[in-house]
Amino acid sequence: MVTPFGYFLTHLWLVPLFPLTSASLMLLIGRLLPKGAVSFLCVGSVFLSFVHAAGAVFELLAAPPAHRVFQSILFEWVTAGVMPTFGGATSFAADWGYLLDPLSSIMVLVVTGVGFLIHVYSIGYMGREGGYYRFFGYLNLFMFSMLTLVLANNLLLLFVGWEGVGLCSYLLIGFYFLKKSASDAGKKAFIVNRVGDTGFLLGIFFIATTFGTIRFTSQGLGDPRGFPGIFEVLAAMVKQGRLAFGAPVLTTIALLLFVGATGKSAQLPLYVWLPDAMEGPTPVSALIHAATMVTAGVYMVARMNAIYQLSPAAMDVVAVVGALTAVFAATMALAQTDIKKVLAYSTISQLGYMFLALGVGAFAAGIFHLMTHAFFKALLFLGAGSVIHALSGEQDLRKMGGLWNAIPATSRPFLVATLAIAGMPPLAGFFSKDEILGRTIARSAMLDRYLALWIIGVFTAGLTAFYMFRLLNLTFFGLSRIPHEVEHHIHESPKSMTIPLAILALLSIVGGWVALPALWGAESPFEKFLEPVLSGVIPETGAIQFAHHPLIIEFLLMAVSVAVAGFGIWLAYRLYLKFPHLHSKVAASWPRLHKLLNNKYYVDELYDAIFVNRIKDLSTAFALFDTRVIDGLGVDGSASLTRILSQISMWGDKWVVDGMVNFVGKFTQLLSHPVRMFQTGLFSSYAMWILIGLAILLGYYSRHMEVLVRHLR
Amino acid sequence: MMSPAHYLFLSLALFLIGSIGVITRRNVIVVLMSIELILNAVNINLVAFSRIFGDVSGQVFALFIIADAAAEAAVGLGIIIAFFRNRETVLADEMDLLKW
Amino acid sequence: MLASIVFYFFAGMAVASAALMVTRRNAVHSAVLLVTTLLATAGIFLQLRAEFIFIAQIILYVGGIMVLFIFVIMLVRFDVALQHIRFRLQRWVALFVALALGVEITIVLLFARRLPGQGLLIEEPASADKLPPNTEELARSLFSSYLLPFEIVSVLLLVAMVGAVVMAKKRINDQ
Amino acid sequence: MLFASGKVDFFPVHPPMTPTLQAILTFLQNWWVEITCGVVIVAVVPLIAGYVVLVERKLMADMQARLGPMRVGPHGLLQPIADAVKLLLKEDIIPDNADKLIFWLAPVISMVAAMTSMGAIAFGPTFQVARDINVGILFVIGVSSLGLLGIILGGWASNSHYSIIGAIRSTAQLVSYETAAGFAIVSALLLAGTLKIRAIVEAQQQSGVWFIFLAPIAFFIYLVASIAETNRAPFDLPEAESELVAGYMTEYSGFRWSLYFLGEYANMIVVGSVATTLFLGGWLRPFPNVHWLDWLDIVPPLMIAAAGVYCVYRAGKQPAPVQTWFMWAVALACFAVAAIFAVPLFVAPLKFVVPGLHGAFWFLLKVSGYIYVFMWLRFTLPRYRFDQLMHLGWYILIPLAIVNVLAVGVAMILEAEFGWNHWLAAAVTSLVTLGIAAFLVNLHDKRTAAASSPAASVTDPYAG
Repeated sequence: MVTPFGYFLTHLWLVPLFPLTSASLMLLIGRLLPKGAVSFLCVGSVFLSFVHAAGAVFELLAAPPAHRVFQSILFEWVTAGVMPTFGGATSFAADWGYLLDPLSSIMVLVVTGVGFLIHVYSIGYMGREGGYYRFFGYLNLFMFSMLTLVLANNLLLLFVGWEGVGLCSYLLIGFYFLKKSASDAGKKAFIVNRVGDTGFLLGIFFIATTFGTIRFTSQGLGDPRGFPGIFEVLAAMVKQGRLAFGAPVLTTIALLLFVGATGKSAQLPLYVWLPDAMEGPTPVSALIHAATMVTAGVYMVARMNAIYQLSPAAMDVVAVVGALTAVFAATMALAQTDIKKVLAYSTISQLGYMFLALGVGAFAAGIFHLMTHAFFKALLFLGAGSVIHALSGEQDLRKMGGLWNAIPATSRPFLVATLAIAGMPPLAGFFSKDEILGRTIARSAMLDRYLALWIIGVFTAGLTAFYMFRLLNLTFFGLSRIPHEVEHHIHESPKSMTIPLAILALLSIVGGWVALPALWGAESPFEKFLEPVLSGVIPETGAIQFAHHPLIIEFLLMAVSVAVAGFGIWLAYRLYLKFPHLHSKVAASWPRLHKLLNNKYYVDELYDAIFVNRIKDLSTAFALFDTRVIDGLGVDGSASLTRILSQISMWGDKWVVDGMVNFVGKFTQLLSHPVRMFQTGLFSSYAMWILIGLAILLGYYSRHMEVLVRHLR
Repeated sequence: MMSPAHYLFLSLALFLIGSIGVITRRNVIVVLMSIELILNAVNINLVAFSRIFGDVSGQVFALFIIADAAAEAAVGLGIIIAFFRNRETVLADEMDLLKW
Repeated sequence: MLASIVFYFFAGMAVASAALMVTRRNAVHSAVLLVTTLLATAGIFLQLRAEFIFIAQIILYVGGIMVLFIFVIMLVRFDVALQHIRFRLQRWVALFVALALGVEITIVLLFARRLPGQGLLIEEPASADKLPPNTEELARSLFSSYLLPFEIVSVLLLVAMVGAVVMAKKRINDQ
Repeated sequence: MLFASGKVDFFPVHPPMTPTLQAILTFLQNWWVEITCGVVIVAVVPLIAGYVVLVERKLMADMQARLGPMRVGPHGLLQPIADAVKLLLKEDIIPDNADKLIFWLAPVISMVAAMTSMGAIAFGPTFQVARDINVGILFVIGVSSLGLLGIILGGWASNSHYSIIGAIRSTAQLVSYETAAGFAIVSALLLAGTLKIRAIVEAQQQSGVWFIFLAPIAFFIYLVASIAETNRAPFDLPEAESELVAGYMTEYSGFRWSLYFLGEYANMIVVGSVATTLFLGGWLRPFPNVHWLDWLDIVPPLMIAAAGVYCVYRAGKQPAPVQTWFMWAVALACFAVAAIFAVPLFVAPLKFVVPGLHGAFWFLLKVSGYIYVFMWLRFTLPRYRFDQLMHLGWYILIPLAIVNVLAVGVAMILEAEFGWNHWLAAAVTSLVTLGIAAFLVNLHDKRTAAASSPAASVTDPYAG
């Protein structure tokens, strides 16, 4: 058994610790620090954790593929009772431990790397904002939570990170808490996430009761009986036939977890918070709402793949929800006029892609798309942020245009990212998206649900290309629609913002090449790397099979999707560049549809009508009950009753009780009158009394004086 | 060195005079002084007997008593000054706050 | 003989000035007379070979406490010649009680004198030149067997000092 | 040694003699040295005081480029006598509704206190009244502090605002500064290890170094505090002419005034002698243990003779023949004294008087040096304000003195336990103390800067 080892692995716990340290510094004494120190501390800490994470991953790679698992338990966090597991009863323990295996290593690299770049970017972007230290403190807190999430070795710790990122997202969306819309958006995000988290938590409970443990795996910890992991327990139960393929309990668990995932990664029907989340500062949108946090759901589902693979129903649900979300969001993105809103919807639809991949069982593809998407979506958001920065706060697409040469350092990377997300070869998006589509079609027999999913996917690809290029054209090309007072001081962003853009552009070009061999049918090293984690527990017979089409068909499929994307691009070119007024005509020709899209299918209004307002009515009803019944009848009534009673008792008190007391007092006064004569209040008279007492005592004792005198000798 | 009776009588005389002063004087400052007188009477006894027994402890206690007298004088005079500030008097028979 | 001369001189001075002190009207005169009493007492201490107590008496009482008294008498400008005894009855009672006490104690002492073992005189005190140097002796027993009381007294003095300062301090508001 | 033992059988006792006379004779026989010393002190101190005044005036004149008293006698040498006569002949006024008894008593108290306290001082190995009193130095301090009573009573008795304000000021001042002085003395007594005056001096002789070098800060504190205790400039607030006419002695005149005045100068001599005894090695000549320096014994006669020679030199320049003769007389007197000092050095059978004589000379020399410093400061420094005075006393001197006591103790421990050289120990501890002092001063400055009207001591209401 060759376990990976080395400095970075043994000090894996440092990776989340660095951001936590600087976050606590910021939130405690950050107010006192100068901006330079703040940026140095925060960015430096994230950089440190990036270095440690990279080092740990390299040391992990040093081990042979089968043993690429490192798990270390810092301390037993919660130890609660005894749970039945496959090996009889073992004590249930949620430990504070970190797990590094291929899956989490990819996540941790993405989180720390992209996070570091975005931190650097934020230095420039937030440079002139108030609450600088607060922003960076929250950002680092988020990094800590996210790293805890991806490095957690059990569901409870993962849930801690899960809630932590939720909290940070809430704080950061409401960063401009003076803006009502911002704080509302924060609250909305929080509440919607709660809905999902409820499901997630229930899922965790189910897992705990079913498997008796919530640790993911016992690999790297030695004896699986001492440290039972879900994976092992599941395997054992399946072997013993106590869990059948597609058992209802597994489906339930999977669906509940997926509810949590939909909440966190903005899938139907819980996606509504993400567009509003764009109220936060742009780096936040890039980091949290595009690159890292929203992918937590994807990560979680991929992490629990063993369970999903055993319940096809759940898989189908995941896939269908993913696909629907993808196309739905894409259509909504068509008509948006706010640059960040467009990007938000595109994020939702890309996440839909990921879930589609997970649903069809191509977990590796999903993670792959997660990674590439992290690159180019972060780039897009940062670019958008740079544009907004350049236009001094303008976010409306209708007030942009012709910026291509005005801010070259922003526009070139933006183009790259757009091509990438549109899936143009050989950029990153192309590989990951085609991986997903290819897997989808590969699952399909001749004519069944997978084919439909594939068609939806391809259609979505076209839509994606269209709205992204619409965005690009409206922003950078064509005639400038920028108001003059803004146009005067259009300025390129500082180096600290443009350099991350360049790096991310490079990444979103080359990021996909790890899957290059897949082109000629070989297995992509990325997939091979993730193999040990993502291959389920059941023997190959029941495992998810991907039919191997010949290369021709593969290329054909690629060509199709690329063609569709190209058509989208062409359409965008036609509508928005060639004939700039055509799109308004188009919009006018289908007013209903345009209105529908523009208002996001009225989903928010729907939710308001169904849930929010009903809840408000309920609470008003309760308030009414409170005032009328409880206050009015209960309190006031009893109060008046009391007053009547006390009237009666007062009379008795006055004439009976006080009467006796006064009588006693008077009597005592009468008796004590002679004694009072002694108390003159003059200390000299007291002294006199003392002297008299002394004289009397001496007079009494002088009879026995000889005894005293004898004692003197 | 006289016989201890001498010293005893001397201290008795001082003690009685002091106590009379404490009782009869009006001016609180003088009352305090009379108290000092009483303490002195005690000191005489202590020192005399320490001389008789050839043991120094009596002087130690005389020393302690002097220290206490100093403390008592300081605090008492402080009280008198504060009182004078508030009531414009130092007369014993106008200090009747003990009976309120 | 010399001893008796010294004793009677000092004792007479002490008693006389003490009596005067109690009866004088003027507070300052009383203070001066008390100083005389104290000095006479110091002389008696000296005769008793208690040099250190003697000098402590002079420094502390006469140099310190009495100065403080006179000082306060001057601060408290209350030197109107007040008819110094108001409660006459109390005065007579006091005199009577004091007399009674004196008589009692005198009886006791004389009675003790008639006891076997020549009265109170327990044994013949060590002659003056045999005595150990008083100051060193005092210091030794003060710092060896009476260390704790000593410390307590020092704490007491500290407390008294703080208390006196606090009480006599002028509040800021009553100017 | 004859003088020291003091048992001379002047009166051979014959059998037929009344016991009273017997007692008296034995009494005299036992106590004659003390008695003579006392008489000498009482007789000579007024004269010395007068001449100290003359010296002071001359010095002041010199420092102010004047001549000073020149009329009465050559160079005003007879001025003190004239002043004394004037004071004695002056009418003696007692103001109305002054408290007669106390008005009469107060100056007496202050002078008697000063004189009595001089009784315990050892002007040389033999010349001392209270020989074997084993609290000698305390006796000096305590009794001299009784003079305060005289001042305050006088101020009160003369029933005038100037007087009482001066009296209260001087009381506050003395009470404040006696504390510091006491601590300074304590730190010297630590080094000496005894209260007996002669033992203190002998301790300095044994350790071979004056305590001023082992406890310099203590000496400094004592210098300042003693200036304040004798109410001299720059601390002469009780008799600040510009504010209160003459302070507590405003109403005094003539003889009583001269008593006060005498008490004051006697006090100066007392504090000077205490300082000399404690810090300046008492009657020891410089380097008492270094025998190849014994030729220093010849210095006293030489100095006196030099004075005589100067008188001779000035004698020629006198305007009137009377004054010339007087100068000659003074010169002869000087020579005679010089001879008295010189002869025992060389005549073996008389050698036993050498320590007494020379000791007295060195002692007085040191005391006069100390007093010279007083005068020097007086002519140099302006007067303090009262709150400044109180702050100097309470915020700086007393803490510094306390710290210094500790420091001296530490130094002694270093010397005894760790075998340090006592110079080194003294230097280190003094430096530490100075550091603390600097810190205190800094603190105090901050305080005074912070509080516009700094809280003075308890005696604020009557401060000037």
